[in-house]
Amino acid sequence: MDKELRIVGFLCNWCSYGGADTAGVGRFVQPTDLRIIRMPCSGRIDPLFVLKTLIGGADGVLVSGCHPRDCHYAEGNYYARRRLEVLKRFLPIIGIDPGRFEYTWVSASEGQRWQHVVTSFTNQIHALGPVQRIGRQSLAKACSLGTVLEPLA
Amino acid sequence: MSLQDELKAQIVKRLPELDVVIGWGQGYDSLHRTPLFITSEADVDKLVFDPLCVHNLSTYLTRYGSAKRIGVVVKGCDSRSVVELLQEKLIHRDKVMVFGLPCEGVADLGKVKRALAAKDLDMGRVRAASFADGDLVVTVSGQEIRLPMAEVQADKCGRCRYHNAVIHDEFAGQPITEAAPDTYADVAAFEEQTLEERMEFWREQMERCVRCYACRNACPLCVCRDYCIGQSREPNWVSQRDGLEEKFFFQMIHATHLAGRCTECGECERACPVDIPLLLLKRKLGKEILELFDYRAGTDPDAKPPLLNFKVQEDTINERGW
Amino acid sequence: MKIGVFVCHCGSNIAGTVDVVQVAEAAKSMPEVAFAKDTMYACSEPGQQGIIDAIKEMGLDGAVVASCTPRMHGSTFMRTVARAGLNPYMFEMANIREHVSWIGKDKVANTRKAIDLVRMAVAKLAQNKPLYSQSFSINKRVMIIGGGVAGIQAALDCADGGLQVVLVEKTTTIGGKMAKLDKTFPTVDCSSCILGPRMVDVAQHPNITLHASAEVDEVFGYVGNYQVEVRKKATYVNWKTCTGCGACMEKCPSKKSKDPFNELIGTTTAINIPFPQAIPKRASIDRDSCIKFKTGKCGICAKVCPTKAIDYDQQDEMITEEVGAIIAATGFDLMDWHVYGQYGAGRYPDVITSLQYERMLSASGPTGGHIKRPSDKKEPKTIVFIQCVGSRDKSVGRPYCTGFCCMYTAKQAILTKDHIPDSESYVFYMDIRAPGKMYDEFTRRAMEEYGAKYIRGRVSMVYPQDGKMIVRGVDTLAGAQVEVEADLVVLAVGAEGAAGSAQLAEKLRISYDSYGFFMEGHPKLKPVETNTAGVYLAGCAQGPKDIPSSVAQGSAAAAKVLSLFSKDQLQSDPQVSKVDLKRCVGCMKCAITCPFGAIKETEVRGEIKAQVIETICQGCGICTSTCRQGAIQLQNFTDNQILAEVNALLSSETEEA
Amino acid sequence: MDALFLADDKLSAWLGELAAARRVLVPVREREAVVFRPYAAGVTPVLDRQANVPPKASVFPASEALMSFRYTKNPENLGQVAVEVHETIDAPPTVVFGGRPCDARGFLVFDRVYDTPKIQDTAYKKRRENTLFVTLACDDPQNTCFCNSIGSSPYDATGSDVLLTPVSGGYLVECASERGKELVESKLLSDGNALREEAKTVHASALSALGPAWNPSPAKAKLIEKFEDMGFWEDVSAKCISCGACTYLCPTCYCFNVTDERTGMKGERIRTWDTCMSYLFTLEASGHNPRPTKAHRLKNRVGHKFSYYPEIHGGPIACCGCGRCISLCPVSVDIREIVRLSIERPTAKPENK
Repeated sequence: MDKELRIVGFLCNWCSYGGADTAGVGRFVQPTDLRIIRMPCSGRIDPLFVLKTLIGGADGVLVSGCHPRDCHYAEGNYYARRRLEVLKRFLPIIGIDPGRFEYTWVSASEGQRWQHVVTSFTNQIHALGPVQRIGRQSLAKACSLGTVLEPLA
Repeated sequence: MSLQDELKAQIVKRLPELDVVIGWGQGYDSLHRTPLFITSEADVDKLVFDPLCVHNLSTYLTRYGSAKRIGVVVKGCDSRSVVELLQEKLIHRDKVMVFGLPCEGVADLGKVKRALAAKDLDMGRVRAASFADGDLVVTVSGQEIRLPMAEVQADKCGRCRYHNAVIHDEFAGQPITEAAPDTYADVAAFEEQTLEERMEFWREQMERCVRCYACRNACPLCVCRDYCIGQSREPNWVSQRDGLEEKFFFQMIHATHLAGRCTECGECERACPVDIPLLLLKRKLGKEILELFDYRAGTDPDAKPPLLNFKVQEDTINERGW
Repeated sequence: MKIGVFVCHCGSNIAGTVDVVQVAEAAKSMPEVAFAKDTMYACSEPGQQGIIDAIKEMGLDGAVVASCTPRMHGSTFMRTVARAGLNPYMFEMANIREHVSWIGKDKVANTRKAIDLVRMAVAKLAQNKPLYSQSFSINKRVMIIGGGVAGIQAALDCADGGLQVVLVEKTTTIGGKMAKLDKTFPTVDCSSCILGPRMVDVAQHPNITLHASAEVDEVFGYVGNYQVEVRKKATYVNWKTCTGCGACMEKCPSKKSKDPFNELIGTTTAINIPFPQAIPKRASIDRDSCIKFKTGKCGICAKVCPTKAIDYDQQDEMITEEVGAIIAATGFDLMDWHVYGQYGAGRYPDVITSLQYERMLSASGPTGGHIKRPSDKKEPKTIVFIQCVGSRDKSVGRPYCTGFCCMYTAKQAILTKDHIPDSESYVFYMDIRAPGKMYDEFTRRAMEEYGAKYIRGRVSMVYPQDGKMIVRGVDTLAGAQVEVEADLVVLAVGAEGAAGSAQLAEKLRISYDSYGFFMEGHPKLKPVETNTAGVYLAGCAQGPKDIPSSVAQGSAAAAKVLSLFSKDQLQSDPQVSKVDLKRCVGCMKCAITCPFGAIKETEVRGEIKAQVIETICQGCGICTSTCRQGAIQLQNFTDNQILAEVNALLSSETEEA
Repeated sequence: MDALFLADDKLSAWLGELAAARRVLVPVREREAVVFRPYAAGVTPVLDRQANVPPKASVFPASEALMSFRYTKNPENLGQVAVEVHETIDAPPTVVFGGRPCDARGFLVFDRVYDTPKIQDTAYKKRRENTLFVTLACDDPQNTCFCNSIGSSPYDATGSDVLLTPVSGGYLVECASERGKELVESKLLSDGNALREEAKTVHASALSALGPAWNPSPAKAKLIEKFEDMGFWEDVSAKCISCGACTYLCPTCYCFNVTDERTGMKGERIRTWDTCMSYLFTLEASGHNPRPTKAHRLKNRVGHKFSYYPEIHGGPIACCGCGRCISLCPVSVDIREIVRLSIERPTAKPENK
């Protein structure tokens, strides 16, 4: 695979984080791009975390929670499903490919499924390439107005 | 009796029950109306209602303590904000008296500005304005210009389903029966661009943002007000830097916080002093929420909003297999 | 803030594919890091002592351990940090084993990833605040769901330990699968002789309340304070007055009712007591076959009942049981073997399951302990046992080994020879799995003493021909096709989680796998715990196991409950939501989305505000992502803590550049 | 000094000349807004109307790094951290072209605060020194303009370095400061003395278009008098939505906030525009807020501009009369009206407590 891209995962502690652990225990080899942030529940995931991460320069964001009906907190993933679905559909208006964000369900026992999810999503992000950033290309324009800061050399 | 006189009579009748009635009055020039706070019968004389009454006055409803009884004059679109506020229990029905109106559409002063600029005229110099035969007639730099309302009407009015206040204690005038379909054609047209073009569009628009937060403060549903997470450090979502990422991210906050609540009144966009087309972001969310949940915010005070609700088996969310 | 970073080698588990020295070196340049070091086994005694020493010597305010998953050793290291005098929440873990070293082969990429994860953990820790638990009292009653041998054992142990026990059984009697067995391996002792007295103990124990014919409808609350809604299903017999005399059964004219206790190989009466040793020994009416229910006429049982216990109008009754802990011991069911078209998919009466065969062997079964093949009631002479029907078979989605079938098949072969000395038994097997005390010896006896013919190979098809069942398979040891003309074919059908286990898991908020087995807290270290505090597992509900293992797990679960209840107060998890009153606008959207009812309205200086009831809050954080003004923050997962992780990760790119 | 003439068709060439050595900011149209952007070939300046956003950011950016800093650790003892600080003032030579005289005059209000014998704001001062203003006299003021009432005029070149006046075929170009001279040394400019009279006519007609001036100076005392009259302030602020459009778009509002923004081991100290219309402006760490309501805050804005500032700085009003706070206010709060009312309306006697 080409150069690593920046992929961030928000995983619920009970199912998907455990699923990723199970994948580790099973030595299910995965691409190395993903960095996982542990959340208590997919219901804790404010869509703004995803937007912040994408706008901040991540090339892909993966959210994974417990399967519907299987939430440790009974209902968290139901709220997450609605919020995240709306978010995914929103992304195109701001010029971000909706394929850069996926949400899925992986249980703590599904190590192999986690391997599959990570591998497919990483491939998907590599196919899309690095994300375009709203802040980046405008630097010259903004700098000339004296509004954007030159980072310390 | 004219609609305006009927409204005045209703306000005079109900004023004794109320601490204040919020309507529109004459602004600083002939093209501008301004929110009017009526506390006496003498104030009622200053009341105006015409297509220049653009403001959604429901934004003031959450700024009074719960002890006050407030009257508010609303057009169809504005009334949906009142419904939404009631639904979210941010105002109480017995504390709010709604003076509902039928509305055929309001002017978009941005369009007026553009139409006059096309004739090398400056809207800032208009000396007189009136309505005649469906035209906005303005006198500017010594010329009388007729602008057909159809050309300078706000976009939201062209796709309005709710010409009449959907909630009211008093209703002046005759209800308007027709309703236009809203196909979200504007969103579709915007999305014909490539993703790169769309982001470049926002890059150009956000460059002008001065972070005055007029978009937020004009919004009737932005009720966090002084405690907006866009400006706090605890939590600290946005830094004080004013790069495009920060400015744009604030709009992400505004948009996502309105998902399933926004009635698309367009005050964010109208209030923007540098004309950033912010409503588009909310329209996109409105479109997706309508498609997903068959839900239009601000139409039913008893509805449970879609993002505070769920179905164990969602009918419309096609969860993606891997 | 002064943070210490400890990067674990985990022997070669991490160090083999991650340059841990480089990770520790990189950590030294991270903000707030005042100390960084690699360590061979962070969780070992010297490893933990090293952390404690560093915290004390360097005056550290918090520690990051980069090692395995926090689900494994998070609590271990929190205790370590606490022993060093810090608040246990001044600790973060970077999972560089399960999420890095074990899943990536590229050492350079792994090391880079490990550094990022450490950077994120450090950034989060810099935002952590000390958190303090609250105490709350517990209700020292326990509910056991499922009255099989595991549930019975758990109930008796808990009750003997002085706890009030509520035992909920779905069917009209406890006993479970074991009650259906004729004999048990490897001792070949009578199943009901050993189980029966324990069932009686349950009935007689002053500390046990038994709800048979009952199911769990809803579960509310949390560890120490659960409220369980139990639905007592109508039996149409008043069990308070029924004496179990059986007069109704004798007179019931509907004698062709389905008999689930006998695995449908016999029939019973519409009003029945499943078997003579049933506990509670009470009659119940099967609505579907009762003439009174079907036609409105009959009512004989009501006439003959000496205690007037029959109540055709009885309704389901809801009761609420308040308990502090729950043991799920719902057992197993046989998988639906009808997916095996090559074995007839249920079309041939003389192809039966091992559990049906077990009922046939039982003296109290429908054949009175005589082996008769279902088609013509003749005694079979040639019997073929097919093992692994729905075990170790990916083609039907059953990759796992049910584990106990090898043993009971051997037992059934032995019993067959006892019952019909001139019979011949053939056993088609894949491997003999007999690890256990006297187990392998037992299977050898079946072959050597009882002459059962073991054929290593799978059966490709079974079909009827001239009153016989032709079993065609392969003998992989001989390398030959084999065909056996059998009178009866017995399938060793694999186990799956009992029907309804998924729904129950959802109510209990525990995980389950795709076969309906409940997930234990940790496959090795928490075999009876679940990830929901106060909910424990026993028996086959957790995975297939034999009787001694089920009994052992029943006792283990009881021990867990007794240990939990040994305290009068529990410490609440301080990872709960907290309201910033200044920011709260009182919209109460948090309360709408809270699944636990943990948020209530309160009035502060005339304004409505949200208030979290800390002992009810479970720490999911749904409220935090619902609240638009960021007023309600889940402690230890606040917006700022998560944003710190995101920012640390995204800025690492620019820093390296 | 001689007046010069710039023909319409030579405008872009002159801008090109100016831009060769400096950053040149010109008003351009983006949708219906006019904002200042760097000049580049092909950019058409919008000169027939006032820009929505004044060129305030040219000297006082909406956000600027005052310094950058970097932490370094003692390798022997990682707990010992040293900080290295670098001043980061970005002050490129700049010409702001095509603003109105009021836009340039706004900085006179700044100067009294940031460049005094006692206080020298180095970042401000350096940028101020490096920035020149070529302004364009108004020929037809807008309804919201009131420069004449605050003691100025549509052609008041105080604060400008070069003043342009539209005349037939082009612009009359007049140097308004010593520093302006370097800008007009162009062969593209011809003798314009003959057009002085025409320019005067333009000026006079613009001034008369503003209508009669009113006198805000009594407000200085009246606003103090009304300090406790919260009923007055609640009344005039009722429609205010507490956004920052008026202050951020005001050429004279100079308030700022300072924050350290840190990423990893480095960061910047940032100065950003702040607005007294925001609740957060005076929110204290204790949670107490001396200006808890919009009435308090609007009182501050008007009071500061028309009373406290003139009191501190010996007379001048902190307002240039551009009218942006009126025209760009989402709800048309009119500062002229508030000042007039403060003068005209009797002050309520404070209630006896």
